[in-house]
Amino acid sequence: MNLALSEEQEMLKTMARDFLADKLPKTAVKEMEESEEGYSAELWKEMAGLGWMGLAFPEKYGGSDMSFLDLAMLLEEMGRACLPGPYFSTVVLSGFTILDIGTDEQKDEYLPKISSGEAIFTLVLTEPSANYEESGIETKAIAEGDSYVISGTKLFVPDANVADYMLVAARTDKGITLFIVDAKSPGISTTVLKTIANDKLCEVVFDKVKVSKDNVLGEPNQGWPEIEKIIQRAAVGKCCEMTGCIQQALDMTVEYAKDRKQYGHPIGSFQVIQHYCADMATDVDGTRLSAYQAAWTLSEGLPCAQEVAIAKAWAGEACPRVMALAHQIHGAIGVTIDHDLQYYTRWAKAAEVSYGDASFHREVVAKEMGL
Amino acid sequence: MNLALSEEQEMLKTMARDFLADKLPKTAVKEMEESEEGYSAELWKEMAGLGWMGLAFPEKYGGSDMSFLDLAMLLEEMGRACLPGPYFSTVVLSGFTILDIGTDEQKDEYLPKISSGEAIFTLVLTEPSANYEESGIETKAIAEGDSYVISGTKLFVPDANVADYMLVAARTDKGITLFIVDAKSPGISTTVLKTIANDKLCEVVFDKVKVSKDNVLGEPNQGWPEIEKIIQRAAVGKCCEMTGCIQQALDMTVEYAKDRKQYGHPIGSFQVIQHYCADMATDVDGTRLSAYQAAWTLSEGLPCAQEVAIAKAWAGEACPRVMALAHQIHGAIGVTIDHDLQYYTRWAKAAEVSYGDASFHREVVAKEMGL
Amino acid sequence: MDFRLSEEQEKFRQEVSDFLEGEIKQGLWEPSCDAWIMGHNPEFTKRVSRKGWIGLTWPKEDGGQGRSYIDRLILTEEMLRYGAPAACHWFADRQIGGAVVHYGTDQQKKELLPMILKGEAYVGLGMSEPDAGSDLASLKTKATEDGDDFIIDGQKTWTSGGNNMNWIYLVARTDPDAPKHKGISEFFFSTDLPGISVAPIEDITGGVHFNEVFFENVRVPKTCLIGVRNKGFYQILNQLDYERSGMERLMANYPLFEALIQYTKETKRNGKPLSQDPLIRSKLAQLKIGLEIGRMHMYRVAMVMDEGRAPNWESSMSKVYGTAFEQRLAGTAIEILGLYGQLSPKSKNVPMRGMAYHSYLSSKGYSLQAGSSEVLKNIMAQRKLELPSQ
Amino acid sequence: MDFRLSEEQEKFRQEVSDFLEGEIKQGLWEPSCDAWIMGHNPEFTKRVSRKGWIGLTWPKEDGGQGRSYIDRLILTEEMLRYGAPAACHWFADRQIGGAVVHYGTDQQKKELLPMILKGEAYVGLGMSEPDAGSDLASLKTKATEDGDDFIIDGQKTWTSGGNNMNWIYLVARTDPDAPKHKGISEFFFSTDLPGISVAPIEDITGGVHFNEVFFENVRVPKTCLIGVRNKGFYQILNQLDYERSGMERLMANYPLFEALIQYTKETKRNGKPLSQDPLIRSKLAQLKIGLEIGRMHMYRVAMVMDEGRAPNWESSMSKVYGTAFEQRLAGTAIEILGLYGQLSPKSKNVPMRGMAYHSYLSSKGYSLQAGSSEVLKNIMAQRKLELPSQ
Repeated sequence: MNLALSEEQEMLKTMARDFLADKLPKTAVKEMEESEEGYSAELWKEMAGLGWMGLAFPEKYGGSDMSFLDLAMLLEEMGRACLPGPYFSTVVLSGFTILDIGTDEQKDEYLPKISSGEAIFTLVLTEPSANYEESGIETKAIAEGDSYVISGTKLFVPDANVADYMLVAARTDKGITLFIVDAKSPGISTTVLKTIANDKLCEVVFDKVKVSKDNVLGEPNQGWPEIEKIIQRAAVGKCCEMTGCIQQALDMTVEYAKDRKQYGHPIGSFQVIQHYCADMATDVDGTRLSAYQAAWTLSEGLPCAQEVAIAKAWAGEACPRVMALAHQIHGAIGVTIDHDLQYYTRWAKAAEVSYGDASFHREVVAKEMGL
Repeated sequence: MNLALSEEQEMLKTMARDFLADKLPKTAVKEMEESEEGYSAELWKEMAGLGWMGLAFPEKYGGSDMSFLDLAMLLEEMGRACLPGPYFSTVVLSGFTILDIGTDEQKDEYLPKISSGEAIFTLVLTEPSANYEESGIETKAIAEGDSYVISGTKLFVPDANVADYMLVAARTDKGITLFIVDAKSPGISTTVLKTIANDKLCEVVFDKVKVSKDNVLGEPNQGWPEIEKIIQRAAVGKCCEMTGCIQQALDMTVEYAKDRKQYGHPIGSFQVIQHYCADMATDVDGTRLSAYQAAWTLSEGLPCAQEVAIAKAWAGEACPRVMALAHQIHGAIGVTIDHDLQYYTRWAKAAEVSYGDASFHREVVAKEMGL
Repeated sequence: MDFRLSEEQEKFRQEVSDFLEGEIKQGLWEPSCDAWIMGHNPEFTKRVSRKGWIGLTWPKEDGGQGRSYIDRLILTEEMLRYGAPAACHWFADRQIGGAVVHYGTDQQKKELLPMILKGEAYVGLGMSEPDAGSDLASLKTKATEDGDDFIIDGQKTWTSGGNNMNWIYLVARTDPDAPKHKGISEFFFSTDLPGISVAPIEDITGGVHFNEVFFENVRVPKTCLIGVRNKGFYQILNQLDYERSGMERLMANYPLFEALIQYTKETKRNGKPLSQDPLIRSKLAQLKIGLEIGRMHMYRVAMVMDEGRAPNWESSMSKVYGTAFEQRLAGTAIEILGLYGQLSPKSKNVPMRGMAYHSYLSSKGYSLQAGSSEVLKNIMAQRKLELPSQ
Repeated sequence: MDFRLSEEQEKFRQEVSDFLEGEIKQGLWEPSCDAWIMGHNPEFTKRVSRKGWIGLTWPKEDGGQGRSYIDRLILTEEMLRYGAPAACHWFADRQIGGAVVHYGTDQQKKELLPMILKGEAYVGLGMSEPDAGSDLASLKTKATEDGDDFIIDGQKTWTSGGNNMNWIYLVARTDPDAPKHKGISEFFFSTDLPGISVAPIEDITGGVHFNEVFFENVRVPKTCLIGVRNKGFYQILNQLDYERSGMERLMANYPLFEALIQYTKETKRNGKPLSQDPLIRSKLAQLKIGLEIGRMHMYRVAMVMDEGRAPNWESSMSKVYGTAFEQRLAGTAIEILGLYGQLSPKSKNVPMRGMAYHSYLSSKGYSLQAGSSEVLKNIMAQRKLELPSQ
């Protein structure tokens, strides 16, 4: 057992932190949030140039052959920086899925595009039912000759507004099937929702969208177990981001408590503020430890259902606790839009409800316990 | 709207507090707890002499014609003093029930015995199913001529070891029926359980116990709605006792925090301890306000389901919070058996689970909300 | 003891509720969370004024209705229950009018109270400064005597209502040499004076009710001083009890609570209404319990005020309790809404007009403004429980 | 990074677990909560000693096994998981042996360590005094030099294990004139000396593991002083990190956790096992999550120790976390048991051998002994986060 990062991971983390601190002041985050696209094409290119898109993919697909655990370190720093944009959708939701269950042709075609930063992908999963259950999928894909025709309404789809390709989950005759769909296909219309994180979650309507049978990803009708793996991977990814997010909130809060004086003393010298900070630190460390454990277990290819559920359930409860105390210590300045703290507050709330909230994952844990 | 006690209530409360402070040092509580009977016959007589048993019963039954709300004040003081014994069983559980639904003959026979302190009563309701639902009652009463024959096992029956009479809930042909049973009837055997509050909860086994049909209390088969009222009244009564219990825990804690010095200061001057105390006070006041509201509503004969459920659900959660902080502030001395605090800790836990815990009463509130 | 409202009080509640329902039915406004502080609607305020519902508790000789604080709480409760846009008169009515009634000269009463009663004084609260938040007494804004005037210089921040104000209530230092609690005075004057500038502060929801207000050589006549010179800090302590005492500390988001219950009844998951889910039932019941306990705290405060006492620790207790409740309410609402909980009021598909989103973000500030929960717990510990300060 | 135990570690865990299961199967003892502190079983301790499981982390030259702190944590975890009666060797093994290894003279090592390794030293911890709890440095028990001896006078309280001890670890003031942190020394000696008397303190569960210990003119040879005279306080700080670091802070009631899960599976309400009740599932899952997070904290502490660092804030964090978890576990257990939750271990009808009852009461003390949660949070704030003290 060993909790230390490898030298490579340390380097990756430091580099990512420095890069993002440099390129992504909160003014830039704000710009991206307010832009129609929700990301900066320029930064996207630079990230691709650093090898971030292909980090965990094999070299033959333009990647660097590192592991999901290595990628987790990067995600933590992205959370710390509140990086907006389609990285998570492209790499975590889509790239890994194609690598996992794509045909050789599909991998050859799509993974290099991801590694190079050429194409943006996303996962088109949830619907107005807004859950992560198989029964929640009503969008239909009906076989017609060499094609399928997809119709239905998807909701809370991240980054669909800028995606080049979509991995779409739809109900086929005997189950759920995943499709790789060109986002420019006729019949797809996208509306960007307005969200607490100012990320670009979309409503995507499929009106008789034709997709070739070659574009089935994985086995037809066997998609749901694969989707469960995608959700697991996404949940772990979010936990890593959440770790970075609340670590940064803690760091900012401690700094503030050292500087801010009231009644002639730094507020960080008041016992109640000290205890708030200690509670925050305990929550942050618990979140990190469990996120790392889940990421490591998944990365090793071991069964990880329980580890993932524990991490996301914990993070889902720890984040709001940490953010509440961060605000309580920051006082009024922290609830203004010009203060950096609010980026984290808003972002954390979105992460909490995504890919299973605490309640969802507690039920997974209960099942794993044999209850 | 008016939260003030009447002059009479103030007097009653003060008198009760002084009396119990005088007669019931914790050494006496300890003695009673450790005795087989669980109460002091001498103190019982004195309480009867003060008119406490008949307080809320009509004069013609030897009572003082005061209200349930007046009685609530007394219960609060009993909670504050951790009074052991069958007062609650006799008066709150049984006396009021007889007054409510007894025949004139039954009232004439039994209520004066209660008012005078001559007889101890109890309610024999729960069974190994350990719930407060109609379905939880499996004990049967089978009609045979002029009698019923009761068989079954009852559990968590308070004070059955010393009761002269028992109000027994049993399943009859078409529902639940209440009976007044002489505790000395053949076929009744009682085992005292050992409990956290050291109160005398018992297992009571009925083996073909014969009871005259004249001893049916209320309408045959129509007992369950009456039992629901008994549970409501008991829940309110407990809330009043719990108010006294945690008020006393708070008072003791504040005193301790003023006296106890560490690092050269009274610990009550440390901000964290101050906040703990403020949180306790908020919980105590919420408990009292809701207990009074429920007691008043019930006392006025108004529909009180929601008020009662709110009070007991709240008290059930507030009590453990208050007791946890009381212990945290008292430090090691508070977890010794020779310190007074432990009486309240143990007593509070029993009260929390009795007559519906927080979870039970939340569900009542949910129903009242129309959910 | 009596937990019933009197018949007149029930009638009054009905009257207020009928009025507000009528307003909503006419489509004059839509119920919303935080409307007491965000809903600037001069016409609504005029109509409230015409009902005689501003200055409800002031003495009749001052133009008020001489009614009880319980009556006022009933009025407030209904305003909040219906999410009515009462921001134009809120501060003048709740806080400043009372201060004038209490500490004002006859001349001040004659001039200021009618304006407040007519709903024409949109008041900003000029208290906090960048370095004087919880520690209000360390404020630096100066009011320097100059003939018949004071010259005001300095900066205020978190000035509630500052963006819509035409009058400002200001706390400033009138004796720079006195110990910090002893050189402070209160002022109330029109913002129609040269040298005052306002910079709105956008809050985390994107809304504005806080402002920075700058004073540069602002000359105000001495008649604008309220109460006793240099005794302002002690006057304020009293007023703060009132500021903290109100139902808005518990029910600013009441429309969300009602909408949430409705939502769980109407929304199905796996064929069953959410309201049948045991975990959701438990959460909603817990909110209902929390709300009702909070209401009792608030009513107790009003009763204390009707007894003529300043509700010092009682209002601290009810504010700490109420603002924590509001945060739980918002958090629970988002938990129940799940993915929908992240949609903003302006989004397609948003349920409940985005009130959960708004409340989640706005409730972060409730436990800070008008006395942080930490300061209020200190007050409870020291004033109610008499624990020693260090 | 690697969250897997090594093959040897897994093997070791298996070995410990096989041993303990074998013991239980032979009926040598029954798993119980708090057995690490309440289970005095000299025979068990002897058997553990024969396995070489005392002094596991000590250097081989001192008679130990030279194994890692992770190994030791695995051993501890299994002991707690099975509720094994390890109280006879616990303190000697966890705390005192380490201090002797670290600060002892060669002579002390030669005399004391073998006794500990054989499981023959039942050690009482003589630290707190009536006026020196959290503020340990204000202790008053004196050790006055007299020729080759010290004369000890004073009173200790909350002496864990004092009722069964044959040796005592004692902290006493050796320089009454020095500032309070600088005149304290550590001692370790047999209680077989005239002038020592013990008064057991019955705790809230009715059990005894705390004691008052009185010293009246107790003459101990100077060779009993451990480490450097008057530097005891600094030595202790270090040892306390170790005292706080252990799995017993998280898993003292582990047998309750397992039994509770089993109970909900076997107990039916309205025809369905309790484990199917959504509210109960949620509560149990929350406990499981809490436990696993706690385990990671504990393992981190062991890793820090294996790196040779004192786990100062890490052990504070894990103790605060773990003891709060234990209290939640006990509270939840009683919630689930309902009326049955109030039955004592000795009662008819009691489920789970009364472990819920016991744990509820005993866990109140966990967040107080070995550093109150308040003191430990101060440590985290000041040592980890470097917040200023006032």
